This record gives sequence, structure tokens and C-alpha cells, in this order.
Amino acid sequence: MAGLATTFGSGAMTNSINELDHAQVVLVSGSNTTEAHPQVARRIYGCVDRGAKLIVIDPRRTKIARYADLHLQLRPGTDIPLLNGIMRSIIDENLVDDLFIEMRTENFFAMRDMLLQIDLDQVAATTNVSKCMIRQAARIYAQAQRSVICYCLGVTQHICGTSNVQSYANLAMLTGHVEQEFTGVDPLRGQNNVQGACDMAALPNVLPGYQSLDDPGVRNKFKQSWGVELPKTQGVTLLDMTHGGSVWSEGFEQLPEPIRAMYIMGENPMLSDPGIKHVEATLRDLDFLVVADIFLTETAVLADVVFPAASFAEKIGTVTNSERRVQLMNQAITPVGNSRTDDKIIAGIASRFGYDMEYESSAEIMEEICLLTPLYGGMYHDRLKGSWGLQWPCSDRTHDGTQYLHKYSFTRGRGRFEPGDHVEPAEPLSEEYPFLLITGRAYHHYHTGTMTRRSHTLVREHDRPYIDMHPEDGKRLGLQRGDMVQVDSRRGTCNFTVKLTDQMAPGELYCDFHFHEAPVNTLTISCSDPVARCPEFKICAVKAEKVAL
Amino acid sequence: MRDVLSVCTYCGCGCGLYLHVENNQVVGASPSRNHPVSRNNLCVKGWHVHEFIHSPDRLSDPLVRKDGRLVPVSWNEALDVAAAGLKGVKERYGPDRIGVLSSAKCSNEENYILQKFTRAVLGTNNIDHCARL
Amino acid sequence: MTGRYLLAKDHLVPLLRKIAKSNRLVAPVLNEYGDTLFSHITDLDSAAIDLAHQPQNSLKSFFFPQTEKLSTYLVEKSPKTGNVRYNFYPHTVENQPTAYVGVRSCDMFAVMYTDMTFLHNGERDNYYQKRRDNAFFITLACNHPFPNCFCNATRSGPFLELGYDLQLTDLGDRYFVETGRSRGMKIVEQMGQFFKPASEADRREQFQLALEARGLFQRNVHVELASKILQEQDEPVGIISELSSRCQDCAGCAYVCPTCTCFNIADLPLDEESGERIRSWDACTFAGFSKMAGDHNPVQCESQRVRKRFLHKLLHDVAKHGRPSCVGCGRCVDICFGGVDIISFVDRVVKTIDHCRDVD
Amino acid sequence: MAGIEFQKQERQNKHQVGPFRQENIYLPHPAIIREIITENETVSTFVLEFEDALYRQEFTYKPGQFLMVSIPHQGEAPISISSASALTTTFALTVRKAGKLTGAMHGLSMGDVVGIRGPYGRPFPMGDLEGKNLVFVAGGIGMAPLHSALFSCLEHRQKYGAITVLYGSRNPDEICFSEEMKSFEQDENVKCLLTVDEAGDNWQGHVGLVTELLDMISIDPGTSKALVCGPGIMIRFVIARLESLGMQAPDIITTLERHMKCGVGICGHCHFDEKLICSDGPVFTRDELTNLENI
Repeated sequence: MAGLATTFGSGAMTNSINELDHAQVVLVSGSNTTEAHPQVARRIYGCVDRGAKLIVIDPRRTKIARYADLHLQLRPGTDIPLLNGIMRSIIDENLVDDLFIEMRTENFFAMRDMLLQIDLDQVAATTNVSKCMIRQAARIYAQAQRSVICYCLGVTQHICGTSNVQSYANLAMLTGHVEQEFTGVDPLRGQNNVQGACDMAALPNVLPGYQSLDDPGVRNKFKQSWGVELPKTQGVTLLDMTHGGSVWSEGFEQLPEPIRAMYIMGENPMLSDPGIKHVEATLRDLDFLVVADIFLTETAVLADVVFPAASFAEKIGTVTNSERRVQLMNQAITPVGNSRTDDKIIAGIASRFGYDMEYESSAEIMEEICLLTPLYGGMYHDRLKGSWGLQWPCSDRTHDGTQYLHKYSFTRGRGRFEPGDHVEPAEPLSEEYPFLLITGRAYHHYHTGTMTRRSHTLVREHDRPYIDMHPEDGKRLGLQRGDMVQVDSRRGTCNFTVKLTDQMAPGELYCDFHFHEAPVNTLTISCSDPVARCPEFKICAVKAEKVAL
Repeated sequence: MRDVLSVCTYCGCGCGLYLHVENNQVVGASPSRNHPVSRNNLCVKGWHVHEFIHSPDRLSDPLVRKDGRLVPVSWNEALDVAAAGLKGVKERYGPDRIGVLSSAKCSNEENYILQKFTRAVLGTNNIDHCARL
Repeated sequence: MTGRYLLAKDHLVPLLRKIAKSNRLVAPVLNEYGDTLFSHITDLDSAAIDLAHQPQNSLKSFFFPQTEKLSTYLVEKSPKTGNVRYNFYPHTVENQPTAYVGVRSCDMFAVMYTDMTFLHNGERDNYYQKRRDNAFFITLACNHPFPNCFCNATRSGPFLELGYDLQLTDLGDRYFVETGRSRGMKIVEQMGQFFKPASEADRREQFQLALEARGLFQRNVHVELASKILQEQDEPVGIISELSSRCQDCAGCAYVCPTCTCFNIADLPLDEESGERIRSWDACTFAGFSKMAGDHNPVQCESQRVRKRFLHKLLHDVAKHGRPSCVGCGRCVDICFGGVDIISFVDRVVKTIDHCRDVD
Repeated sequence: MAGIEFQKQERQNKHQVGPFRQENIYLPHPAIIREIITENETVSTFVLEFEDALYRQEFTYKPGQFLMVSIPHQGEAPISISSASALTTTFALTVRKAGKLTGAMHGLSMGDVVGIRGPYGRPFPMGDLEGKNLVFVAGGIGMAPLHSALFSCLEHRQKYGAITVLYGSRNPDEICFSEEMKSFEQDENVKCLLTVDEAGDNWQGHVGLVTELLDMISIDPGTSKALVCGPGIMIRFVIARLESLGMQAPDIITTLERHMKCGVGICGHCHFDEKLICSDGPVFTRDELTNLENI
């Protein structure tokens, strides 16, 4: 979310999901919305039925793309040149919102100068999207009063993810499509509480509510409440932890010393992280590993201590959705077996360190969050109970929450244009590895499948790892529907059942990472965006061949 | 049968759903008609969210590695071992050699508690989660 | 013999309290979130019985739960021969008389419809039957149909002529009560203190309401005409493919439908030696619904599955049971944001005949 | 009039009260595997007998009916009975290794136990077949239900006219009941023609589709009945060929296969237009099937 943070000052969905109902133009990028965010797709269907225009930017011809007025089927990894092309067209056709730029933004001239260098023919060649389509997209997006951009991991999971996001933000600012109801830039979050985990500062560089680690006032506030001095140095990111600090030399003055012990709560890096072999080596090499989870995951089997955790149905707590809505989950049943909620587990360890973390209830924890986090200042459980939740920022008990962000001004003051340039994918295709592999999610499963693969209905619907391939490629490789195909990258090998579909462009493959039988992240590269540290999951070079039975 | 309102755990939409509970077992799930996001709708994952909860694979007891194998132990023992292990590394290498992964599938309260534990008890900012994955 | 009585509105809760002494109560309850669901009522005083809104769930899950254990199985290996013994132990359904209160005509009709599948189809489903035998229905005639209702078009409402034990009609300050099956009569006899005989004027008032209710439907859905067209014309391939392109494959339509009773049976191993055989709701819109061993699937694509659903409801069940298996409750309209619902289908099918007429 | 006879039989069957009409229709009964006959690499015949002596005695079935078979931890699947309805207490299922359940079944050995419910479904109209020339047309594992009917007929050979068996298989190795098929070569009671899609080195017989075998025999449409079973596409082509040879729809009998969960007409999985394969079928005459598209 670093992209939006640098341009707008806040890395969250600027609108509410319901506002999409009233959009006139929706630009969807890198999101298989109908499958991954059905409730967002529903709004898009609704507003398109009422006459709105839909532009989809995606290398795959997904269901939502079939439904679009304009589908820009770009070559993967060319978002930045495509958007630069669109923005150049907007300038050419004089559709720029001068007043908005003047009043609300900075660094426009650098942006304009860069755009004036753009050659549309070259953009068309790089992106594989025709000039005519680019111009049309520019007109449709810029001319409407209320245009919304929705993007998902197809934009961020690139080596240039931050720059990609900034490009979308640039586009929105260029045409004044932010800061209002029904128009904005909306990243769709993949997991149920990604937003909340960020808000609660499960991040190495901020304190809860994105408060600065360096601000003496903030530090003092936390010190008073927690009774200890807070550590000063910024922490390391997930990939630095799970890759033994070995592959992340760039960006660090000196190699960080490798992690020796880990506590992992409800995560399964052994499937979800790129370069699994590195992850496994790192985790095996740890002096001590503690995992708390509801199932014995691929990660948990490597642990020294495994705690049985309670599932969402077994606890009271809040989660924050994509549109910043903090909602209360009620407890349906008592914890299964002898499992405990994670806060109780952590409190148990803390007490053995001589630190008291016993809370009467999760409501009491939330009271502490309210006290220390202005963003969540009014999120008391009693307010959330019997309601549909509140959208942050919500400063105190009297605040009703915030439907859309950046009203009247950006969180950071002025929105900043960040010109971006095309970055070639980290791993180019070659004769030996001629296919471009895109990874993502499937409709019936969730993340590493620890939950969905134990749901008999979902398993029946989708029971094994599939790979999508264009029928022409299939024909060339002698593949028929249901054949097994072996996919190799420079790092690993996986076997899939092939699905031939014209959703894919020739030369591109798509698979999901839900199945431990085909650990897709043995194939993916460990390169990541230097700022956001988001791995380039969306592109790697592979070869494919039929598996003889 | 009781109907308990919860939030779907399967994506960032945050759909409101009812868990149908009978004899401390979740036997079904259905959407909430008036929820502002889901408005009476769930996707296929939401409709079947109850199916994993009582899976026999659910971990029931804490496990500790003994002679290379994970064996069930009491909570007290597991917490002792976990605390001792973390303490040992902290003392030997310093707090910044401990890493903590939090979860985008856990509640805000649990995330808050884990980052507080990391910062206040372990004494490091080495905490992250899989937002980028 | 149908009796006609009056029940003062103030006496409804006292009557239910008496009934609750020997029955479990299920009624529409308005919860703190503003949703109305059919729920078990454990405390009559705290539950907000809501007879003003259509409950978002039907009674289906009370007779045919979303998931239900059918049996437990044990697989024992004989240490001597190495051979396996394999036995099933049926799960017994808990057996408790239940009064369903405030049931709308469509939902009552749907229960009668599912009886055909579970009980009158040659074989009797004993899990369903136990629950059904214990059911007592106090229905509520619909004076004011809801926005998506079209039970007039499916001939399953808004007032019922049979199926109920007691039917209530809201006459403002009092309910007009009709006794249907003998058990209803018995209640009136046992709890005579609550009931007064109704006059001819009361009865006329009810008739008048029934008449008016028919005019209050906001939807005009030509279900029977659509069935007829489907019988007589070629399959509406275009309509089906148009609708199926927006099917989300969520099964919501089948799950909320009070007459959709397809189910899956699956074995869930508990450990190596035992497991449970459960059944759970299933939907014909799922690809796995008809997938056979070796991945062969006679109902291959999305449009064929959507076809299956609509034609089953409006064509095949008409051939089998003489009426469509839709009771006009409108729930699938509300739940599908893709607009792949029975009203869109019927509307589109009916338009094809208009088109023909134009050409003629 | 054949149709009426068929319906009568069906009605009788529906109201038949046997030992398996019981309180809980979903409860399987343990049956022991007495013998496993390997037909070929992927197909085996399992000879079964109920554990319980009472069931063993009273269990009866008719050709064309199927059983719901439970395999430990794998669930349940419908499988046609392949044995003739002779008066023994054993019965046989011929199973191809296709999915998880059938795969697990192939892992079982003699003495192991499976769960059985049934028999279910409408059988072949054996009464209607009497006095007729019979043509059995099978493809692959589709031979299993026809095997039951065929051997029932052979038990009362004198009741029927000429009996012809046309059997197509993907390759010579996948022919089921190959011993019996071979024995027909010397048997004047049965004329048997085999064909394969792909011939191996040792195959001297016909190569091609099973429809081609129909051209090698003569069928008198007025006095014949055809029983057809195999993959959907094969059934479609064979029926079309039989019709072009002048056979009447009521004389063409087929048996269909579908995913099933209950076997008794409740679960809805085997809906095939207005019919339920499990309780209205699996045996149908051609005139009962309006739409052959998705069989």
C-alpha cells in the first residue's frame, strides 16, 4: 500500500463499496472481481446495468472482462506504460482537470513533462493494446463525472508494484477523480482482515493507526500505556524474515542478521510465500519456531511448539474490511477441543516473561486500541454490537465513521504526482522458458486452502490444482482437457491438470496457489518491489510439457 | 437453533453472515438481508464457511517437539516451552533476531495484542503479515 | 370441517405461551440488526416476533437442515485375518413437537411441496418425516404482499385453503382464525378461552382482504404462461445463455428456495477407523453436482446448469407434478445480484411470445 | 402393448415390499467380498454376499437394477448389478477404476466388507423380451448391466429367439468378461461380435465403432428388441443406427448412468429432464427419452 500512501497519504480504499453503485465509469485493473470480490462485482453489474461504462485492464479475459465495454488485454507487467499512454491521451485531448491539479496536487509539471515524452505507438507496441483502445479508455474515464478505479493484486504483485499503484493514483488526480463521493481509487483487499492487520500495526515500520515510530509524542503515549520503552529501529519485513535475510541485499546498507526465532500466528508461509525452498530452509534453520493455527499447516509441522487456536466462529472480535469498515464478529460456539483464542495464547507467553497481558475480554483490548489509536478512537465494542460496524477514521464515541477518504484534502495535504517508467519484469521469457506464468486465486478456495480444502462442498467443486492455458498452446503441446502438465521454472517444478480456455492469451498461463500438491510458489521468483516489498507473484518464466501417464 | 451474526472470513468484502448453531455445532451459514455490503448475498465460500469449523483435523491440544516429534502436552507445558525458547533466543542474540508474523485472518484485537507483545515484551519491531501476498 | 374464530391480537402471545408448554416455538423474529429470521423462540418475552416482514429464510432448514448427520460408520480391521469390518449406525433425529408460527402461505405451500419429494415419492425419508410429523402450523395470510412476491402467479397464496392447522388473517385489532387440519381444531377446543366464534361479517371482511391482496402485487409474473411457452416452443437458448453469463455459481438461489431440496451425501472421516456420513444442501448450478467418476460430466457448461434449474422448476416439474416448483416467495430475486432469478427468466420467456405475435 | 406390460411391471416393482424397505432408507448393510475376478487392467468383478443371514436369504434383484455401494471413507456410488438373478445368495458388481471410490474399491481384497443399499431402479422389462430376437449392444463397462440381462436370458434360453451380442471396447485389453465372450464363439445359442477402437498386435477381429457391427448382422425390426448400454455418445449413435434399420422406439431399450446420492428419487442429482434416472430408470425405452443430447 506504499503506492497510495506516497501519493494520497493513506493506503486504503478511498470509497465505500456501496458508492460503486453510483459510479459512471468503473475502471477495474488486475482484479478477477467476480470471483475474488463478488460484492464489488455486484455493484459493478448494478451500475453498468444503469448505464455506467466498464473498462477492464487485465491480461486475462475474465468474466468481468467479458462484461466490459472496453477490455484492455495488456501484456502482463506493462501497466505503467499503458497508464502513461492513457494519461498522454488525456492531455492530448485536453481532458485534464486543471482546477483540481492546481488546488489539490503537487509535482504536476514533472508528470506533464514525462507524459509529453510518451510515444503512443511505442506504448501500443509495449503493451499490446491498440492506440485506438488507449484513446477510448482515456476518453471514457476522463469525461465522466464519477469515475472509480478498482485494483487488486494484479497491480501490486509486481516488481514495480508501487509504481503501478502510483500510476493509477496519477490518473485519478489528473482528471480530478478522487476526494469525492462515488469517485476514487480503491484497492480491493484479499484477506478478511488485511486492512485491520495493517491498521493494528502488524507492520515493521509503524505503530497502530499508522502512527510514526519516530514521533516522540506517540512513543511517549505508548510508553505510558504499555509501561515499557518501545524499540526504536524499524523492523524487517516478512520476506526478510522467511528468506534468511539472504536474498534481500538491495536496499539495506548491510545484510540484516538472519532471524533466529519466530512466532507465527495463523499464517502459512510454507505455501503463501515466494521461493518456498528458501522459506523452508530458513524455517528449518531457526533455533526456535512457535506456530499458532487452527490446523497443522505445512508451516506448523516445522515448529517446536504448536498452539491450537480458535476459529472465527469461536471468538468475539473485530475485523476491518476493504472499505475500512470495522465489524464485530459474535461468538457462535465455544472453542473447539482445547483450543484458545490467540490473545489468550499470547497473554500466556507474556506472563511467563513477567509482563501482564490479561484482559477481561476483547472489548477491553479494543478500549486500549481506542485510547492509543486516533483512527480507531471510537470503535468501542458496545457501539459495534447490533450495528453493521463503523468505517475508520472514527475519532471518538460521537464520530459516525467515514464513508470516503480525502474529503476536501488529501491525508498528506496535497496529492503528489509520481511519474513512473516502465520496468521490465524481473524474469524475461526465454527460449527455454517461453511461457509467462501468472498466479492468483480461484473462486472456490481461499489462500493456502487450510480452511476451504476442509470444506467438502468446495473441495468437490475444485479438487485439484488446475492451470489455465490458451487452446492453441494446448494444441501445440498435444494437450487435451484433463491432461496432466508439468510446469518448470528455473526454481522448481509443479504438476497441474490443464484447463484449456480462451480466457488466457496465447503464451500465458494462470494457476492458483491453494494446493500444497502443486506448491506454485516453488516456481515464482523471490524478487519484490523495492518499496512495498510485494513479491512479483504475477510474472515468472516457465516451460510446460505434457506428463505421460 | 441460534443464529449468530458474524463476518465472513474468506475475503476483504466483509460480508455479514449468520452462523446457525445447534448444540454448540455450527451447522449452517446464510447471508444477512440488511447488511450494507453483502445485502442478502454470499459467494460460494461464504455459504459453506461452516464446513471447516468442526473438521476432525482441527488442532485440539498444544504440541511440543520431543525427540523430533510433535507430541500433545498441557497448555502450561507448551506455554513454558514457548516462553523459554523465545527468551533463550532473545538473551543469546538480542531481540532483533526474533521475527513475528501476524495474521490477516485474525481479529484486530489479536493483531494488536501480538504487535504489543512483539514490541513491548520481545522488544523488537520485527512484525509483519502477509498483506502483500 | 373448517371452523372460524376470532383471536384478539393481545391474546396471541398468551396463546403461544400455552402452546409452548408442549411445543417448541418457531416464529419470525426481528433481531438487533434489523433482519427477520425464522428462529427458535426460547423466551417469548424477549423475542421480538415480527409478523410484518417476510422472514429472510424459509422453513426449509427446519425440516431439511443445511448439514445433517445421517449415520456414523466404523471401519475395524480384524487383527487375525486382516480383513475389514464396516458397519453403519444411524443417527436418530431428535423428536420434538414444534409449532411454526407466522408462516406465510408461500412457505406453507413449499412445505407441502417438499413433502412430495421426501415422502410421496415411493421411498420415505425418515429424517424429514420425523420432523414433519412433529410440525404444527399457524400460518398468516398475506394482506400485503412484499415487493418481490408473486405467489398469486404460482397459485400458492396469498391466502391458503389447505395445509395449515390454523390460519390467521389480520383484521386490524384481531385475527380471523380458520382451523384447517384436525390438530388446529384441537387447539381451539383445548384453549377455548382465547377464541371467540367469528361472525359472518368477520368472514366477509376476510374475503374482502383476500380480494384486495390480489390487487396489491407489485410484480406481474406470468409463470403459467412461461411454462406453456416452454412446453410448446423450442428451448430459449438465447435467454439461458444470457442469464448464465451472469451466474455467480454461489448456489444462493437454490439454498434460499423453499422447494429446492437437492442434497449431497458425503463421508467425512473422523480418523482411520470411523467417520460420519452427512448430507448437505446441494445446488444444480454447481459443476460438481453432476460430475461422475473420472471427471465425466453430462451437464458440462454453466448455461446447461442454469437451463437445468429453470427448466426443472417451470417445465419438468410441471410434467411430473402438474405444477411448477416455485411458490412465488421472491427470495431468489432478492438474493441474486446477477439477476439470474426466476422472475427475469419468466419475463424474458414471456417476451418471446410477444415477439412472435408482433411478427404475425 | 409392450409398453403397458412394462408399466405394469414397474408399478409392481414400486410397491414391492422386500427386506430392504426399512425405517432408514439411507442405511447400508455390510456385504462381504467373496471373490474378485480381474476382467482386465482397470475392471474387476466383485462377487458379494450379505453378512446378515436374513438379508442374504431374502435379497432379490432383477437385471438392470443397481446398488448403492459404500466403500470405507469414500462415500457411496451407484453400481449396476452384473450378475444374473440366479437363485444364489451372491451377487456381482463389475467395476471400472475411474474415480476415487472405484479406485479404492479396487484396493479391497477378498473377505473385506463394503456397504450395500438396494436394489434400486426399474429393471429391464424381461417379460417383454420373451419370444423376441434380442440384440445386446454394449460399449466398454456398459457391458455390466447387459451381462446381467444376457445371462438371465441364457438361463431360460428357450424363452427367447436369436440372441446377438455386439460389444465394442477401446482396445483388446479392455474387453470385459472376455472368457465368456470367447466361449460364445463355440456357442450356437449366442452370436457374438466384438470390435475395438485400436487393435493391438494380437487382435484379429474387427476394428471400428460398435455401430459398424450392426451392419454385419441382420435385424428383423418387427420381431427384435435391442438392449443398449455404454458411453452416452455411443448410445446416441447406436440408437440412431437402430432407428435407421427400422426398429421401433419401444423396442429399443437402454440404461443410463448419472451421478447419484440417494438412489431412491429424492436427492435430485440424477434429474434428466422430467425424469429421475434412479427411480424412473435407469432402464428406459427409446420412446421415453425425448432428448438424447445430454445422456
